Amino acid sequence: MVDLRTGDDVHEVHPLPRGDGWIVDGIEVTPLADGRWQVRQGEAVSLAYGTRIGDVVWMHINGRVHRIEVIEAGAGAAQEEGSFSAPMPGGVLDVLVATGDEVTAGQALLVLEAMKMEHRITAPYHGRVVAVHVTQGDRVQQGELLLEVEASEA
Amino acid sequence: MVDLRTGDDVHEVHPLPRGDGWIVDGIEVTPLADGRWQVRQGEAVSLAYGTRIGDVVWMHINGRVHRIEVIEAGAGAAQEEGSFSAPMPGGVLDVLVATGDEVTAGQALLVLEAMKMEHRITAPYHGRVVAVHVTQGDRVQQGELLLEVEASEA
Amino acid sequence: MRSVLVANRGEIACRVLRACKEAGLRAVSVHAEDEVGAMHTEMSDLSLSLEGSGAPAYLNGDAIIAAALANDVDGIHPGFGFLSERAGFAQAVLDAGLIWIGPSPSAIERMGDKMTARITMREAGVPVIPGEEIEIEPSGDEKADLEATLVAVRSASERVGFPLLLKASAGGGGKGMRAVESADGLDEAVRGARREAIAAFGDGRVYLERLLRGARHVEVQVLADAHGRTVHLGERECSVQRRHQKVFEEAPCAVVSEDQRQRMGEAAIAAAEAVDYVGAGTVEFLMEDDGTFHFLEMNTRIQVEHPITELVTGVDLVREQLRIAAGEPMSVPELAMRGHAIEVRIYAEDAANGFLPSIGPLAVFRPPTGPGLRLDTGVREGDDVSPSYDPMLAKLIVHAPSRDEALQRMRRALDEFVILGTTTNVAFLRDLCDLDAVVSATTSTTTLDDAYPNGWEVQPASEAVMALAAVLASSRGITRGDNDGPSGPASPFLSLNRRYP
Amino acid sequence: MRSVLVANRGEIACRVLRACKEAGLRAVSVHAEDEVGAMHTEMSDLSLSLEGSGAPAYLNGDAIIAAALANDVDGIHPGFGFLSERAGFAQAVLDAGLIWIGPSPSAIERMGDKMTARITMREAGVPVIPGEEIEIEPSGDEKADLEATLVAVRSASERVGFPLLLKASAGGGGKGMRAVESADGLDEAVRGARREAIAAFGDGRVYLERLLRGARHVEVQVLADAHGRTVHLGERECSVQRRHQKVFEEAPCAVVSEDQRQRMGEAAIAAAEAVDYVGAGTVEFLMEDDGTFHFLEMNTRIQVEHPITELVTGVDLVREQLRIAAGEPMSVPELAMRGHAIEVRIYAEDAANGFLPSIGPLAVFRPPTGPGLRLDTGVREGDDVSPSYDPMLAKLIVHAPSRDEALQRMRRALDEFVILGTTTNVAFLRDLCDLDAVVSATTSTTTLDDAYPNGWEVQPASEAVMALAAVLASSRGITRGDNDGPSGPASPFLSLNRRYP
Repeated sequence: MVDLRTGDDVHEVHPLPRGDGWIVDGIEVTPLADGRWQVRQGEAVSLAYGTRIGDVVWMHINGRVHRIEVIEAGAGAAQEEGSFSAPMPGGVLDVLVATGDEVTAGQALLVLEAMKMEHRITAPYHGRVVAVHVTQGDRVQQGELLLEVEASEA
Repeated sequence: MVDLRTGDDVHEVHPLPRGDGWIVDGIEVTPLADGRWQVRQGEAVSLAYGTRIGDVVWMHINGRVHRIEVIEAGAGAAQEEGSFSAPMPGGVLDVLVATGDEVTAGQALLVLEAMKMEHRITAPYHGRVVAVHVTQGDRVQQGELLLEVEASEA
Repeated sequence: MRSVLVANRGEIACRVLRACKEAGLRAVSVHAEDEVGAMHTEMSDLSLSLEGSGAPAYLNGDAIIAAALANDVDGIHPGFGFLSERAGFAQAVLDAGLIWIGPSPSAIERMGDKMTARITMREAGVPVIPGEEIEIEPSGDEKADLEATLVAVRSASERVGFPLLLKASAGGGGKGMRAVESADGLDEAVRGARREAIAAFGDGRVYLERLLRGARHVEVQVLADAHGRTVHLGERECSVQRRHQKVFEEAPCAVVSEDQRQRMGEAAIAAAEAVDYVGAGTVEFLMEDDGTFHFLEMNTRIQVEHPITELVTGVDLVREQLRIAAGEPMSVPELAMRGHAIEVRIYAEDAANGFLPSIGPLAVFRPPTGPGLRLDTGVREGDDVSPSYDPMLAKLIVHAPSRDEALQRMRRALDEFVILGTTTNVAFLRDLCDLDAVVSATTSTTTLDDAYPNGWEVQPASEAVMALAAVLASSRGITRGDNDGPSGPASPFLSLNRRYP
Repeated sequence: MRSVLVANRGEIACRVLRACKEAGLRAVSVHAEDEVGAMHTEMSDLSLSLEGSGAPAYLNGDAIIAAALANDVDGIHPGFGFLSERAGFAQAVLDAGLIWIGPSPSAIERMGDKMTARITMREAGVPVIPGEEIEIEPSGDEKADLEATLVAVRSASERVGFPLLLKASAGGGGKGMRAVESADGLDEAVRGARREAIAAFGDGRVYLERLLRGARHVEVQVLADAHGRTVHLGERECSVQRRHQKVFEEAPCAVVSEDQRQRMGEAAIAAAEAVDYVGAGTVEFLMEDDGTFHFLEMNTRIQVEHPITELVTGVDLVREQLRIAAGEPMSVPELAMRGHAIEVRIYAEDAANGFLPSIGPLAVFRPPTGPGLRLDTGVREGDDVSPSYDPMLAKLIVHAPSRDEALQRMRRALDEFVILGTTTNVAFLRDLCDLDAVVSATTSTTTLDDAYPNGWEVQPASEAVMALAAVLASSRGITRGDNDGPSGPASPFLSLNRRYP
């Protein structure tokens, strides 16, 4: 059994070994050479590239890339809603809010600099800043917690 | 210590670990990412692709592919001179000589069929056929011994 | 000229180094300490190490000139970005007795400063966008300069009117540029644009232009040699932009008539001749629905999207740059455009998340092949995408007899392009090919904002995707960095070959 | 026409399937049992399994037609080789109510039988090579037919004179062809040619032609639609051949003048019109030093080297084939050739050992990229080269403004092409680019024999090569077939990632 995350949803899927490959919910998945796969759903056969890197599976199928998170049993809880972490390594150019501030959806909270560009972290909803973990000039790693915003009642 | 064969010569080479890579006869060999290598000989630096597959090392360096055989310590003796083995899988179309025949350099000994083409095995020198291991119609695998020719004194 | 150093990295360095090799020139590359073995170093006969990592290494003009002098280099090609439009660097190259593969420092200076360029063009009779230059002499005190600029911009904005574009005079590539809808956002825009421009170019001066909504970005390629010949090579349309950066470019522009091409070409030649231009350059225009066109800026270097012009004209622009720099006459026949070419820029970025740059290993990188395709790439499978550099990885370019066929070919090519391990904009680019405005050739610089007011979204995962994902997830997978060797990303297929528990 | 089945494999299947997709047609492929997941199946919307392995699977016309009928296919494209020049198959396709994407069965028959073609051309006023047809009606008894043929050939050879070329009437691609220097070798040549021709085509009839040493192989591309329009698209020179198979092709031919092109083009159109030709075809000529040209044969299908014509003319030949088959007029403008194109064929073969086909894993397969390059490939990294199929893996094609620049580009591209795990002819092709005859454009069909009388030799390994070899040899390496998974070749990098003992 494997748990997979797409967007906000978590899917539980059960691959069963069958012949040279697996069956998942009636879909046959068969390995070919060198990272390629055949996926058969009824009459429709697709050829795909696929690989797993860390906690993410990557695949290219029917002309599209998909990137899906794997949730390992026993792994820590997923990131809390309202926590903002650095989407990539970079420098903190500006912190635009302080703990306790009320913020509105779309309001800029923080400016990061990475790859020679400025990136603005904005609030996705109305709320209140409950913690700020960085200050101007800090270097941050990808995934590092920047600040936390608590949603206000709608 | 490694023995390498190029053409008819066997070279003994001694790679020594040094830093991130190796030194071989004063030439520095450093691994880069994903099967790529840096080779430095004095001021000249080359970037290469290289891999080993079975008993052959393959590399692409300075615009050329090289394919060099590795002779493992304890491996069986190299193929005897005068033994002709199938260069590729195929069918024996015709055997043109019999044991005891005298042959001259360039004389056709055997016709193989592979990849829809005929391939002629010819004698590289004057000599006498001492053994024939296949007959017309046989399927042969790559490397399978076909026949043996003893060189006559020049 | 026998030996050329390419003072750049990534795909444009590869492009230029290959041209040098083809021309029989010794091709010399440079690399920062974090780019040993990068693709562009592989394209060169000799690669020289620069001190430091990231962009600063490639911006150290003195070190690059010293390296050139120490290694029998005759000429320096700057590519685009980095030092390509720094007149001071061009002058230093010339002062060192080397050949500068580009226009004169004075041409770079007069065109590089967008305010000066506006004024020069206005005086040469080339129409410019209604707007106003903000002439504040830098005092060295950023706080004072910012204040003075704010005051002047507020006043000028009343004459120019909203919406307007605030642009850094030293800017380019979307850096230091802000669209301002109303007086409310003006101050913050000035602060951001200045900060970005000072960081990127060391020069925070700005000017205002009326924001021409719904206009097309149409640019004309020019080539001029030292023998007095200046030609234009037709136009490119590059209206489709995200964050003021081009992502989808085509040649010719579907709505430019032969007559219009002639007039824009003449304006472009006039622009080049106004600054005694020698080399390859691009004169950018904004074109309104009625065909009126306004000078936007001139880029005094080879441009990212130069391949589409090469495909429709049959001219090798970089090879011509080398000829021109060597003092030879250019070998360009009379303009005859054939077919239609489209370029898309492959970025390591998350199109579904505000086009935020992404990083990671290029665990699988399998470009499409076949007829009518060109790939200019600076990376290959196994490389790492680092946050230290621009996120543009490669350019995919198609050529076909007609615009419809070029679009069909681009769709096919993007469907085939496999990149795993790093998020890229390939799926976004594929969707662009089906966008109404793109299909009907009615693109403008606001096409993307209009098409995706709430941002672009990834297609949801199908049942087949989830099934394959489940199988892949069950494999052991790779944890990056757990190899005992010094090499980069592990083979993506490691896990597959060991798939059975 | 909405759905096309491509009755082929390898690079030409990929080429045609891509054209179908670009044209908005449902692209259907077929695959033998040993080619599940082969590259061409990946290019298609649907891949149908054929019984059996190897070439016989792709030669089973009845099975292919049945599969087409069962899967809503409207048209069949045969590619080249396999069933492409079998009039009986074309007729069966038409009889099944399907569209045959090629010329009429009668045109195939009249041109496919080389003897009939010679006679037809002679009657249409197209000059043919001095020679003689050997008209022995097959009796069904091979021994008797062989004897009768031997007698007739011996007699005809006295009139034609030595050296001569013995050719299978049903032959093609060098199969069933023998150059005969003197009467001594005649009988063995007849036996070999008949055997090969019977095996490959089921028809052992042969004819004789004077061997024109030092002549160029120059061929003209024609296109004809069902609306009565027949055009030629200029010539290709394909003189550089090994074992009677082309390896290096270019367009245009460097010594063909505009006037000569006109005359050969008209002869080619006359040839096509003599058999009421509809579709894409090639009329091959031998051209002597003084410009005299003789009809060699007409290939009634798309040809391996069609890309070089596409690049210099801007016409998409396969797309035109689809248009013509659908009954539309072709969309080909007046002939205007631009620049110079060269194609080399990448074979899995050992050029240093009599061009013997080789097999193995494509452990590393990294084609060059950049401007002016086109790769038509039927394989990708990780595939296995099997002995069951033709050893041509891919075609590398360059386009540049001039012949010199095209050669420079080809050298650069071949230098960059990395294929490890299977011996290929890439280094041989690279050497060809430096051959005097190639550089000076004085190639003929005997160029390779003249250049390499004792065969081509691999460059010796340098000290740097031996050093790297030693390090690679110390790594654990991969023993093929020792994976526990069902997948093909192991990643070449497995050994590298585990390099440290």
